[in-house]
Amino acid sequence: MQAFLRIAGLVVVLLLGGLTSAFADAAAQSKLASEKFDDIEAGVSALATSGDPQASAVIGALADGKLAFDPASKALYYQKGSDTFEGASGSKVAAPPSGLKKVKVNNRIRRAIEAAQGALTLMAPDPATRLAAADAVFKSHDEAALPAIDKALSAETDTGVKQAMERARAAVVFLSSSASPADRVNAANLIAGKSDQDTLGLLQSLPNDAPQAVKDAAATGVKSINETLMLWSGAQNLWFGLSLASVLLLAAIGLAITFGVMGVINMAHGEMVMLGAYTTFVVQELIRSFAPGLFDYSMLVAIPLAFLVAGAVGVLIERTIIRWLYGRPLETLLATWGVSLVLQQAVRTLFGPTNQDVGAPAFMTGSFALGGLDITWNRLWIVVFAGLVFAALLLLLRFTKFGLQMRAVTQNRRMASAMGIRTNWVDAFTFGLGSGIAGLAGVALSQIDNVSPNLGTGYIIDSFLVVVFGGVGNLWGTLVGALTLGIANKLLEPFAGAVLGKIALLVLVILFIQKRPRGLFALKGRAVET
Amino acid sequence: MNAPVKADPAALTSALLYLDGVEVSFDGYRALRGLSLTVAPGEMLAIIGPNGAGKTTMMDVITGKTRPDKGDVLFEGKIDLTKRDEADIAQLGIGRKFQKPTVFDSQSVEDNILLALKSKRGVMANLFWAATPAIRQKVDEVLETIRLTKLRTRLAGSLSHGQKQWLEIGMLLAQDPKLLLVDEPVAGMTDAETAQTAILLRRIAESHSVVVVEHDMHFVRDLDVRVTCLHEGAVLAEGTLDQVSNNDRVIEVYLGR
Amino acid sequence: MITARLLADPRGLIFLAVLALLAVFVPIGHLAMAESSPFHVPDWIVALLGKYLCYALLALALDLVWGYCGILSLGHGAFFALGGYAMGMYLMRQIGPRGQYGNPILPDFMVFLNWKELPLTWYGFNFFPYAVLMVFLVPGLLAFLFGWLAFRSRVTGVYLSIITQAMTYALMLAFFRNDMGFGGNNGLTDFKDILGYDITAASTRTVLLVLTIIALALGYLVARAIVTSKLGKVLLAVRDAESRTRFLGYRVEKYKLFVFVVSACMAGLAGALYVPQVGIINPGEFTPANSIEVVIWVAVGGRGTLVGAALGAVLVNLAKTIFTSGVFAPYWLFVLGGLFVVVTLFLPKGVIGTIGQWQERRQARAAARLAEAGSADVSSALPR
Amino acid sequence: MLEVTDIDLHYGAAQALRSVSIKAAPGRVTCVLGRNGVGKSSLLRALVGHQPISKGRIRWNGADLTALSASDRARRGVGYVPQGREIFALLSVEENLKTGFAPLKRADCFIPEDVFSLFPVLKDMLRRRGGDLSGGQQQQLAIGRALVTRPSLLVLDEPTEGIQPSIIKDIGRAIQYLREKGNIAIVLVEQYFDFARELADDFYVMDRGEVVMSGTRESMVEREVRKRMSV
Amino acid sequence: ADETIKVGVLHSLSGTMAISETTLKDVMLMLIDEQNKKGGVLGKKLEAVVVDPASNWPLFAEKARELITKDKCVATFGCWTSVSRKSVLPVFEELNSILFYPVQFEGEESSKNIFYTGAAPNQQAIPAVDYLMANEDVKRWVLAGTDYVYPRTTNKILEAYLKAKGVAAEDIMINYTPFGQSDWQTIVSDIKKFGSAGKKTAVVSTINGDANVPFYKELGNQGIKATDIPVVAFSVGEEELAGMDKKPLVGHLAAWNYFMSVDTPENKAFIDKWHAFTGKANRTTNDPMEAHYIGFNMWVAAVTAAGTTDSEAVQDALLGISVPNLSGGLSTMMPNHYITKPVLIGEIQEDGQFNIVQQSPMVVGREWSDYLDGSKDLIADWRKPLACGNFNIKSGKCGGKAA
Ligand SMILES: Nc1ncnc2c1ncn2[C@@H]1O[C@H](COP(=O)(O)OP(=O)(O)OP(=O)(O)O)[C@@H](O)[C@H]1O
Ligand SMILES: Nc1ncnc2c1ncn2[C@@H]1O[C@H](COP(=O)(O)OP(=O)(O)OP(=O)(O)O)[C@@H](O)[C@H]1O
Ligand SMILES: NC(N)=O
Ligand SMILES: [Mg+2]
Ligand SMILES: [Mg+2]
Repeated sequence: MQAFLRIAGLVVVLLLGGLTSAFADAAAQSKLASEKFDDIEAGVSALATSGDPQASAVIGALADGKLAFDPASKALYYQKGSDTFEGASGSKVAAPPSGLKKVKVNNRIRRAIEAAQGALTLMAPDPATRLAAADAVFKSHDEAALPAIDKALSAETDTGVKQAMERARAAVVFLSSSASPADRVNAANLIAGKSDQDTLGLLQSLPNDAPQAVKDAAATGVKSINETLMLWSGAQNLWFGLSLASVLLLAAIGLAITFGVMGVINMAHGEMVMLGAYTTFVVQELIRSFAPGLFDYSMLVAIPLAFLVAGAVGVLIERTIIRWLYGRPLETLLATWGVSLVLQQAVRTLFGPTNQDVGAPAFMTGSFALGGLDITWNRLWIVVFAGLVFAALLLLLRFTKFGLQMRAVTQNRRMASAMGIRTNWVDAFTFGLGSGIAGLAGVALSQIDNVSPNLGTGYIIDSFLVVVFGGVGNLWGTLVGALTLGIANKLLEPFAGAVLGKIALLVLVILFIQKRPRGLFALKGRAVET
Repeated sequence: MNAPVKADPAALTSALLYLDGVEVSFDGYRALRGLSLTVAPGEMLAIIGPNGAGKTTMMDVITGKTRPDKGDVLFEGKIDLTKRDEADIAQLGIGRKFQKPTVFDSQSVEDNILLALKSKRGVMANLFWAATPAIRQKVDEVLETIRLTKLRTRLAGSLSHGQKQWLEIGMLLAQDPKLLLVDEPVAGMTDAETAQTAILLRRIAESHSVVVVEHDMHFVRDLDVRVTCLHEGAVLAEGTLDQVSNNDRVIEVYLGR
Repeated sequence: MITARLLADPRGLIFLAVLALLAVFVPIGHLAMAESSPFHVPDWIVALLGKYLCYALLALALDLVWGYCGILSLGHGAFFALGGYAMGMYLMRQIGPRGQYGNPILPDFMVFLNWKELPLTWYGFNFFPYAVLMVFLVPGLLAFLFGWLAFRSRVTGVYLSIITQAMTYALMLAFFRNDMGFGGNNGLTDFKDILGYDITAASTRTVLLVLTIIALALGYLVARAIVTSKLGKVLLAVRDAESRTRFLGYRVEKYKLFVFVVSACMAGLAGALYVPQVGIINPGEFTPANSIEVVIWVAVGGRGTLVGAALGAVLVNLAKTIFTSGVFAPYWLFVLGGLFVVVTLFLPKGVIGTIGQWQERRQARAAARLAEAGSADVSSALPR
Repeated sequence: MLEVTDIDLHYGAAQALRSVSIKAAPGRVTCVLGRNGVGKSSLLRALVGHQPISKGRIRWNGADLTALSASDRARRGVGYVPQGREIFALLSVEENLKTGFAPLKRADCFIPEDVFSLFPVLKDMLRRRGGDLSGGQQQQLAIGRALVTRPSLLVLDEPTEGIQPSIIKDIGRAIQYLREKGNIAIVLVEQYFDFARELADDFYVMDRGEVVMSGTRESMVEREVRKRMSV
Repeated sequence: ADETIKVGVLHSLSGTMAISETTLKDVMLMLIDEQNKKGGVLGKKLEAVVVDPASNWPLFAEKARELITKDKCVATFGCWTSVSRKSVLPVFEELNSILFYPVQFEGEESSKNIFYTGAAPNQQAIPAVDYLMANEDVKRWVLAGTDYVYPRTTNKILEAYLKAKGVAAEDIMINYTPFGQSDWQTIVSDIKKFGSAGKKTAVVSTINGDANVPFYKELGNQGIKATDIPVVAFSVGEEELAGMDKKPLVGHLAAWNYFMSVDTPENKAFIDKWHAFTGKANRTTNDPMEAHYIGFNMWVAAVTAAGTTDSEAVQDALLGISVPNLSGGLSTMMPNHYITKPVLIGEIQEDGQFNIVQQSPMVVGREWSDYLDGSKDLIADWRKPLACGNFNIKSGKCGGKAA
């Protein structure tokens, strides 16, 4: 990256032509050597346009928080690896002067840096960098970048990047009071070609004193974008609903086994989820300290481990406690409540009461646009993950010997044993399976929620609601239950607000159960009554 | 498919129970296919038929457990049972013994009888209810009849299968309904008990209407009443036991050779 | 008749006797004994006792529906809280102009949220009789509405449990909202007096405790009267085999509705007594976890034993009080959680239930020994 | 050879079996008779391991079963048709039958044709949930399910209860067929005397938790037995 | 024959609030420990009595009573949520004991027995808004909070303040969420929409503890950067940040009266002691900890000055007591039982520390807000003979009455 910036910086300098002087360089750099944000901000812009060959390196260092200055001489120094370089010359210094002060950055400076880097990297060899630079210019619509962008445009070959640069240029022109109204109208039309929030924001930020024609063009653009966005926002809500549903499904699906299939009112379910999340945390900690390069694979390691850890704890609980309680479902409530208190406190004692930092691997950060939809990667992966877990479980239950034995045992333990089914094993593994799946949910939830001893308590109510709403003992019911509740919640939220929306949802569930007293996917017929 | 046996319209007014063209299906499986039959006041009717013929389903329809898709179910000529719920129907005077004995496991044998005993069914009436000598005597009588006097304080859940059967019968007696629906009363009983049960039912039939379902032909013979054979959800044959049991189709689908 | 049934139950008599002793000796100990006396009952004990006994009444209410009718309500905390809010609203109105802002009508939280007039829901709560009426009416009405819907539609088992939970959860969210006009998250606090008596005075505190004891005793008697009547047998029948009960002609939904409403009123009363003694009511009382805890108390004491429910409430809360102080404080959840597990495994019928079981077993063994000794004929234990 | 020696069985404090001893040999049908509540089902529950015994021994082919769990007994060839059917209500008929695969080797994991020829109705209803079947159909399923495990000791508790006459006859024939195979011991509890008499090689009559009469078919005196079975 | 002076520590060690309060218990133990090393107070050692009110409000009241009457604690340090404070307030007043309350809150209260060492709205919220207006040129405001009293009140005050500053109603968006909200997709996307209207937008967050992590995660993932829409929070400190992935949060702000990154010798010493006491070199410090530090030192000074631990005397002695705070100044206990504090604005850095971008001079905590109709005429002054928590300056009467 640093190398890039350097090269890009040089290129810019060459292109801009030698209208720079050593004097200007020194002035720009020394402005940065200040504790005042105003000075620093001015320094950044000055440096970016100064043509100083060191501009890119210095600004890059500032962005990374690696820039310092000597208060006495006002000279800049930056660090690269373990070496220190002089800002003005770019040469390595053996012993930097003592008393160096860090050049501070705040949001304003950061914006200035982004704009400067945008301009400085418009000619970078990597198209992705150029695209990012074009977007940065689009956002900053800094007039100073205009010459750079014009140069870059003339050299650009990649059509995608070219388009972005044209838009960036249009953004600058659109807001530039010095451009001709006709140019600005054209610019407005060009910008409005893409319907997204940023464009909308840009069009709306036109100052009131702009020429009427420009205002009109902007208004037309705003109108058409708004119409498109309206349509997309409906779809966006559906996506939010789907994504919430996937979280609910993950949280509930383990419970669909321990509670839905086995009939254990498993109040410790949430703690199994929590264990999964803590497993993720521990895996990440280990990877961070022993193999930081593999951080992006931490999830892949955490998934099987969380399943095993939560599953093993589940087996342990089943063998020591639950197995004495079959046929006494209500007492499982008491015992598992006790277990949940113990597990919470154990984790609190072991890891402390505060949240733990679970990081997101690169493939789960950020978002991408799908048409007008803004889809975040972590949510997308969670939706996929939930789907996979559901499918795997369904196949396991439907098509394996274990699945059949598991259902037989939970329906009639005594008779199952008389058929030669090892009910002890089946019970332990079933509970372990449900718990393990809860652990998997924990891995996913660690990406969107607190990893704290209380993690589980936040999901237990929703999980039961989903399982029961869908119809106890029916995996499809759990799926449809999660989908219904998730989507309904997200469709209600924009109208009623988060709080009233949730209340309304609960009331709807209560009323719905009146219509279907055994859930959405109620089993009917004699078979149920026996 | 069997053509539904069309009931005599005159039977409608005189019949205690009147079923006409009753259809029930479960997820596409047609358990009753146009079943029609009548039970006159004071009549006892025995119903036989292959496993799965729809006998229990028929009782479910009469007692309000299952709603028919089609057809009339009338009680005392005018009351449409398909519009009533279980408690209503029971209060009208239709009592039932279930095929699989279902009793109140955590209550004593005598409390089971007491709960069944004919009395007011309202909440307040039961809150301020007190046992009278007449009531106690009635409970004793029933217990004696079903020979569970010695086990009266035992929890019903700890009874053997056969004992539960008897308790169910006792509850039906205590309920003293106008119409008794008895599903397989002698399953799990010894031959001697079977014979006694037949006598008991005949005595009850002197003052009540009874519908009995059974597979035990000796027992049905002992009852000595009109027999209806159901098959695939409709009436296959009707008449005396001899007539029915000599019917070729009945032999083929039910009695075997 | 009812008294006869009551007298036949030694456990209940012991319970009532203990309550009577408390009602006599705690006031004496608190008010009449010098602080140096070993018989002095300090105020924090009185406060604790009052709280425990309110919980006991709540547990009793739950046991009535759960233990005897199989309705596992995971929302009984809601009835308790509603009763508490009704009382809290009365107490708020009693503050009058002594509030922080000196507004004679509006409670403080309304003033600082810029409310201009008293919402309709608050009308009448300055009259004690009206408040008392509401203590029963509001939980009762909610229970009636909810039960009428649910029981009529034959919502049973976990489905019912979960919608009761949804009910209390929804109420919690609603009461958290400041817009509801019940003080939001902070709830109702800073009470001054009740019926003109200073709420923090030792004598008031004592009277409230005695009233709680009386309420608990009455609650017990009512519950006991219900469960020992024939109605009680019907309830058990409903618990064990609901549909079979219907086929006997009982309108199950009416029976359920009856006990559910009675129980909700009892819970409301418990809440109403709780608030002046504890000094605060806030939406936290509606949290589902609170309601689940009530279930736990009942299970610990012994489901379906009434006395056990009350005992369980006291035991669990006593344990909480003890273990949340001193050296245990950081680990008390281990102790409490472990206790729940141990109780389920080793006292499967709860404390009282297990004692009952021991007694029965001892009696049975004695009877068996007697029969063995008397004759070879064991017809008492075996069928004819 | 099944040898039950001197077993006691308690439900809580109540004793249901007192020093009961029976034997059942392969190739023979051993019938247990008795009135309601005398302990027949309790005896069978003790055999299959559903109810612990408080005294005595249960041996099967020389091995001691007493301490084994029900599933281990099933794995040693004990097949059970309980009173009250005990169908897995929510499993389909086919799945109910397949639960019988548990103790089998992989190669044996199929449903023997016998089951369907004996109970043709099961074949028609493979997809229906067990719990939806009529009482008699369930009884048939319960017997079929036990046969799937290829038992060497088949324990039947009133298998004809609720079954239509023609199929009772078939069940009788089936039991005879199994007996004739020679390697299966059959223990049968039956109230229906004619049925029992036709099938039984050996019989035991119980009363009040005890065996009060026993013998072979030849030595069985109908009048005596009937007397024991009436009130 | 008291060997020790007992001090109550009333912080939840379990339940939902343990996450925040446990640290405060630890810091109290450290402070008491340290004081004992210095010889205690009035020649006696201090003894901490720790109880766990378990995030259960009635239990707070029960435990408070227990601490005061059973354990005879002469002062108590405790509570986090306002409701817990409301729950114990009557107990402290009835038994005339002393509570130090260390958390930022909505104000609108001044009790004879409570000393508020956390920030009042004017010591946190309003300066934060001022900063954003001045430095980020913010024109549009999202007030997002958890639906309870503190955010509601703070937002009411802010709304009035913003309107007074000429912000139009349509440029203010107010949003409330339930406790523990974990799905922020819709709200964050709404904020994004609201913020793309062409005017610089900022979010003022009064979102409560637990809900913050998912909130910031969603912000990061939906790509809302501090340079686009900065979020300034009043409940997110170093401790909360420790449990988050900081990368996407860089540049978002918080307003407190203390940051761990404050560069003063006092703070360095405090942090070193904290690390030594906990045995963990990565434990963070935060604002409520500083509040306890200040409160505890005030109490020690007051007891020393009064020469007794008697509650009434200590209450009097506390008024006007000044002790050094950790950001290089003196904090004074004012007559209204609130203290003077500097207001610090910090930007989140990748290491989980705050880059302090602004530090104000000392601000006096204002108990009754100037921006609420009911309270603008009230003041609290516990100096005798006035000794009133709600004195109406218009009517000249104590008791809040307007007329
Ligand atoms: N809920 C259901 N779903 C599917 N099929 C059902 C259901 N209920 C009953 N059936 C079918 O309906 C038919 C009639 O059953 P029913 O119990 O009435 O028979 P039955 O005459 O009482 O038989 P049995 O003599 O064996 O008791 C049977 O084939 C049964 O499998
Ligand atoms: N679970 C139980 N708990 C307590 N007692 C029981 C239990 N099961 C059976 N009994 C009692 O044990 C005795 C024997 O019962 P068992 O079921 O073995 O009788 P059975 O001979 O099979 O009778 P049936 O012919 O009625 O099936 C009976 O007195 C019965 O009441
Ligand atoms: N005081 C608060 N943050 O509740
Ligand atoms: Mg039938
Ligand atoms: Mg039996």
